[in-house]
Amino acid sequence: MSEQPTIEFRVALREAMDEEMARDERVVLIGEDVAVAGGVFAVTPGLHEKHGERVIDTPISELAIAAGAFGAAVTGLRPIYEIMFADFLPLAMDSLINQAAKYWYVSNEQGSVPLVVRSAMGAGGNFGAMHSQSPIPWLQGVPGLKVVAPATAGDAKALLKAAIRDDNPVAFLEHKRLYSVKDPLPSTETLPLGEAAVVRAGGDVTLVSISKGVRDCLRAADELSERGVEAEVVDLRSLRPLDTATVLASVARTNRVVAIEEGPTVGGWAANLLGIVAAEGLHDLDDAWTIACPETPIPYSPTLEEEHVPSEGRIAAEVSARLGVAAEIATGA
Amino acid sequence: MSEQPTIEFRVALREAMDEEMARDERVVLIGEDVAVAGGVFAVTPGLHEKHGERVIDTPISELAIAAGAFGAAVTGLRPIYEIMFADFLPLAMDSLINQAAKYWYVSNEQGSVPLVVRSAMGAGGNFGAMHSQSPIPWLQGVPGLKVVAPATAGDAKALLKAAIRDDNPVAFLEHKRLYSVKDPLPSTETLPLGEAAVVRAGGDVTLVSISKGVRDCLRAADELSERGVEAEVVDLRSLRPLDTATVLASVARTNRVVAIEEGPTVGGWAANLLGIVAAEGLHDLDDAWTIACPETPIPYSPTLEEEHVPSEGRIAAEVSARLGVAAEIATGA
Amino acid sequence: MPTPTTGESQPIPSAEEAGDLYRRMRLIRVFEDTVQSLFQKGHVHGTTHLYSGQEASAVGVCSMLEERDRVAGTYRGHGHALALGVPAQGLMDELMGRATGVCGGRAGSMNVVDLEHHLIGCFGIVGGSIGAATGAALSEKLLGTGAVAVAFFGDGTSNQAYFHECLNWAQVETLPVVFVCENNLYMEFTPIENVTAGAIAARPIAMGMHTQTVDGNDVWKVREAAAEAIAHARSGAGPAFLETLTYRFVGHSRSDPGRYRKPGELDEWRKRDPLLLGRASLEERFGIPPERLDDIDAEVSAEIDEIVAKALAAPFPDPARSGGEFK
Amino acid sequence: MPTPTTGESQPIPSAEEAGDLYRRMRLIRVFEDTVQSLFQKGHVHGTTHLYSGQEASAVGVCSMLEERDRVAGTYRGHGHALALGVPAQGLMDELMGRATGVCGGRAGSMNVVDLEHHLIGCFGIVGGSIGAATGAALSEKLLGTGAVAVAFFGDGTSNQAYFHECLNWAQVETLPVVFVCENNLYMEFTPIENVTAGAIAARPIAMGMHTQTVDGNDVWKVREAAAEAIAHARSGAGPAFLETLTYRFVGHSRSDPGRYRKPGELDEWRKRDPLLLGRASLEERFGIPPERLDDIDAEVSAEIDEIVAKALAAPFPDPARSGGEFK
Ligand SMILES: Cc1ncc(C[n+]2csc(CCOP(=O)(O)OP(=O)(O)O)c2C)c(N)n1
Ligand SMILES: Cc1ncc(C[n+]2csc(CCOP(=O)(O)OP(=O)(O)O)c2C)c(N)n1
Ligand SMILES: [Mg+2]
Ligand SMILES: [Mg+2]
Repeated sequence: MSEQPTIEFRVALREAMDEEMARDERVVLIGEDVAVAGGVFAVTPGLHEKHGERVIDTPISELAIAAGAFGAAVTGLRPIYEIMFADFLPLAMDSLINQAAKYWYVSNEQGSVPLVVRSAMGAGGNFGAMHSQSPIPWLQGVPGLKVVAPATAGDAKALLKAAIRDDNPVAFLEHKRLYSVKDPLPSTETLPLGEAAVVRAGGDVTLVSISKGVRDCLRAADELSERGVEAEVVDLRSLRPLDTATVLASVARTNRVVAIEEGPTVGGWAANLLGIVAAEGLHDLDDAWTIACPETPIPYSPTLEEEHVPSEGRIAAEVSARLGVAAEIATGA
Repeated sequence: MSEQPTIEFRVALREAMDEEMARDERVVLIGEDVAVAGGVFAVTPGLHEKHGERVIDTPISELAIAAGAFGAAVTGLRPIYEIMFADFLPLAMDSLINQAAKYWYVSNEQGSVPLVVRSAMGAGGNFGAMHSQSPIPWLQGVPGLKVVAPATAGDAKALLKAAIRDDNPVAFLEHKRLYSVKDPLPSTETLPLGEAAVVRAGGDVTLVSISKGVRDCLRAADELSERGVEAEVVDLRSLRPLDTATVLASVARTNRVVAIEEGPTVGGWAANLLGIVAAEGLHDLDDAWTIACPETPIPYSPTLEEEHVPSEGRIAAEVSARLGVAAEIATGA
Repeated sequence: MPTPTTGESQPIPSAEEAGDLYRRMRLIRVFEDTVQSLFQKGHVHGTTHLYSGQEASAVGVCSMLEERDRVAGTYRGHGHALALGVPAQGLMDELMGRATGVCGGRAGSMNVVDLEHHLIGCFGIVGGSIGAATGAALSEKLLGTGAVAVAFFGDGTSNQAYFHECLNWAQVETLPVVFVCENNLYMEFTPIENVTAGAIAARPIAMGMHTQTVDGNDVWKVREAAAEAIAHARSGAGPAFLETLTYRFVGHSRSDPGRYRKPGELDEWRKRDPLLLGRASLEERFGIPPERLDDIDAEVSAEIDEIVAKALAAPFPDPARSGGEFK
Repeated sequence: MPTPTTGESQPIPSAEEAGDLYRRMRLIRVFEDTVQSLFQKGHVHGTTHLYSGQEASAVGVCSMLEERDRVAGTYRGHGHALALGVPAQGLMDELMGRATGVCGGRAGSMNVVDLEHHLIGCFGIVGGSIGAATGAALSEKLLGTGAVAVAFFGDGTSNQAYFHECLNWAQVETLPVVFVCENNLYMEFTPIENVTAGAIAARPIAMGMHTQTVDGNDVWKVREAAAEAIAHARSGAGPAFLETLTYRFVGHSRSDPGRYRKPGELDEWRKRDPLLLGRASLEERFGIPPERLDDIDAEVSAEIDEIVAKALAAPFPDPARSGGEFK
């Protein structure tokens, strides 16, 4: 691991955009302070200098940005637009949901909508309730939209490139706590959208997550391993399309599945996934549950936020506790 | 049943608003063409004449309506606002999600936000992809918001009254295909938000739905009964808070659960509910699945739309087919 | 079926072109009357928003466009589509939910797309057309096509988010887009002045945008103003705003008692029916005899009759072949 | 801690009141400097948007309000809160995430609410303050309280949906709201003129709204204009728009190299520091000697020191007692 060249997550994103802009003149980048300033998370420095008027600073007009990107996408460009914090996505959602996601189908496939909306999501930075959310629950149930969230810098680069090359809209969600992580370079130019990956093998329980949650699961799996529990970890990578086959195959091996979500259980993707697993693989299931956030907004104070969001410690603790309980039941039966 | 006095769904809604406005001066109604014209679904005729400036026609400004209602709710009014079609909710969602739903928690419970957003949802009227959606997937995962959708005229009245009296925001979703149905008057003034109801008893399988889906399930249950399958039907009434206890109790009796959703499975409430059932009641489950829409936008043409949305016929057919298969497996095991 | 010109059209055209314009307006009127009756008979589904009375606006503007230009219309879009040259057959089939419709029956009245005929789409959500055209203009600018994009929308739309955000952005980016606000005095059932602060045209003016207000029932005046607006946008000087003052002769949508109309208002506007004005001016300015215009009327009616017959015989889409994952 | 007056305040007050205004501006400045250093030390979390340089705007406006009035501020809201009389201790505790914070540590810098002190809330999402105040004004109108609502927001916010939709609605409903646009020349790192078509004030003017633009660094000028705007709104004549021209002395938020500033710009504005202008005018107009002002400075510094000490000793909230279902 230590010998491999690594890349910082934000640089991986930048390279993906830079390379795709170089490869295809139609790719443009639109957003608030993405050009001259290089983005508030320092993801896009240099792109404006290199690609000129194809990197565009906009007014604070999330709806116009989204709709402009949609209109541009159906007329020859391949826009990437940035909604600075995912919490602001609702302001752009009419265009994303009602225009971009529907166009290809409703037009009877006359026109596709090659756009990517990038947005920074997630808690853990003490940004408070309106700058820390995961927008996944708002977006996952929108047919016509793809929803992708990478867990590593390598995946970030390959998946963003795939998203830019995709002919229909992709919501590309970047966890704020990942911008500064470093990981090995990707081994492939792109990764297919909608394919999950088994990122750790193990026979006792399947931990499923996405984005930062995958890293928490991997660390939890190490802890669990010390306690004698071998967890398989599945990185969904994309929540729509949802790769249930990979999850089902893992569950067929482990018979237990835990979905770890940074968000509430009610209305969240984690329980939704478990429901699909139950519908398609109930006979394989000995146990299934979610580890998620309380059903409240996200608090600001460090002591509150830390407890709010699932952590590696909580994952390891809950899994060992529940496996213990489950074992007792199995013995008792 | 035939002797009981009945009420039309839209009249039930009107009476709920009328009575609450009479009861509490702080209740106001805001929306596009709700006052002079009485609403495009003829829900609100007469309210403006009776309650004067407390029933307000607005510009086409969904965000201002939502935010105005929020600001009014935290300063002494109890607004009901109408977003004409639920498909337009994204335009209002920033205020609904980031202001209304968060305020009580984030303000440390200094101020509550007594508002109701009413909106017409649902397919079946050939209104096309942008006027037929269920907004539930966008809203269910928002802590701080309640999401209610009545299945009968009686429930509509009692639940809307409860929503208006609730001290925090409620999204109240009215299925367009229900406005003209007639049902018995409600037996109670209000119904608690977040309590599901077993609306038909049966021991073989639990059908869970909400809004119009409940009526489809009841008719499907009659069909199934003719085929010798007794279905229990649970009307969730509210998707947040989610009354999992009632569902779990039913599943404990029937051991099989089907959740019927007018919307996609991926990211939808139906699979989410099954996931929660699996997490809390796996040992009771012999089978669990969803009946939902294809993963595409909603088509316009009658032949397409009819097949897109779960119907009583499809529910009955799928349940009997799957129980047949399940029975065989059970026998074979 | 006339399509956008090659750009050589002058606001005052040849007699033949003038006849074509009249024919186009007539086509829209008869199409809409027919849709209304087909809706009542249950052949057109859901809801419809008819363009009757506003024909000169779309026909005037679209007749000044070039092949490379693109248009975004609204839920009140049959007129926008037909003015652009979308085939009436494909449009009628679409409204009747047939597989032969321009969107295979998936779109319906409010959401028609016909990329081949310059129509980016009709947008069922108020303001959507403004966003789509703004984005199209971004394409035109960055790809250097020399084309312009046109957004049609109504007076009520001027109070909504898309309007403000997109007009501002288009102006600061000097995008080649023409914003055509069809002011028919009502936002659904509400008089526009009840819900709008100040004059609509004052808003683009406040942004420094090229702005005109014009009699939207006089196709010649619309053409003249459109020519100026389009030239402005095409020149690279930034967007242009064109308010066409017009009136809707029929209900807002399928059911509409029209109680909101001021007494006598409809009658007054009927005297200024764009078709009446069109006929009069064709006779006066181009010496086209009334009989020739009657011929056109008869030809259009026959055309629509044929279209309806074909549409009624067309197959509905097969659900088994619908669906389809995204490419 | 001064709170909103009983409405008898004149724009030009007594010497004592004048001293209080200066003290208030000074308090904001020292508070913000302190927050900056506490942030760097890791005691204030997440991000902060400081008000330094803009003090005269909030202090001027809020000092003309009455007890019954209500205010919505922004993520750059410490100044709005302190100008209104939100206790600096509760605010500091909040920023430091303590249980004793005005929102128990749940809100943080961007989302402070203090209903007791007239603050409906600070809104972390651009435009949110405009919506909240518009709604509050609807309450005031329908409940007949005679109160006005005030929204603070920045120049960049004038290009966003909330701005346009709420201004229009407030004007057609003649709501008693004052829209205070604090024009500090930048939207984050972007010069406002790069992203804004026309003058901001031209927009409310186009809606027929009572509109003023004023030197936002001169607390007296702000008070004078605010008095007029508030009186207009309170009279039932509808909303008023007040643009205060000012400048932010510090970064937009926690990390900001400030490369976007034009050369010499910051220095020029520093010469017009609202505290300097305040001191000068207190000496000139009210004959308050510099020593008295130095005393105020010293008192404020001592007050803040004490506040910081208390805040540092305050407990963090207990997660076990957080959560809680909605009532
Ligand atoms: C965002 C949104 N809000 C509300 C509606 C419902 N609606 C359809 S048309 C219409 C009125 C539009 O008025 P105007 O812009 O004047 O256009 P017109 O219908 O008169 O052509 C409304 C409110 C909608 N389709 N979209
Ligand atoms: C809807 C939304 N978009 C973007 C942001 C990120 N953001 C925070 S402050 C800001 C700039 C606001 O500029 P302005 O209105 O001039 O106010 P100022 O910060 O200068 O006081 C931006 C873009 C946000 N908070 N909300
Ligand atoms: Mg209109
Ligand atoms: Mg600013």
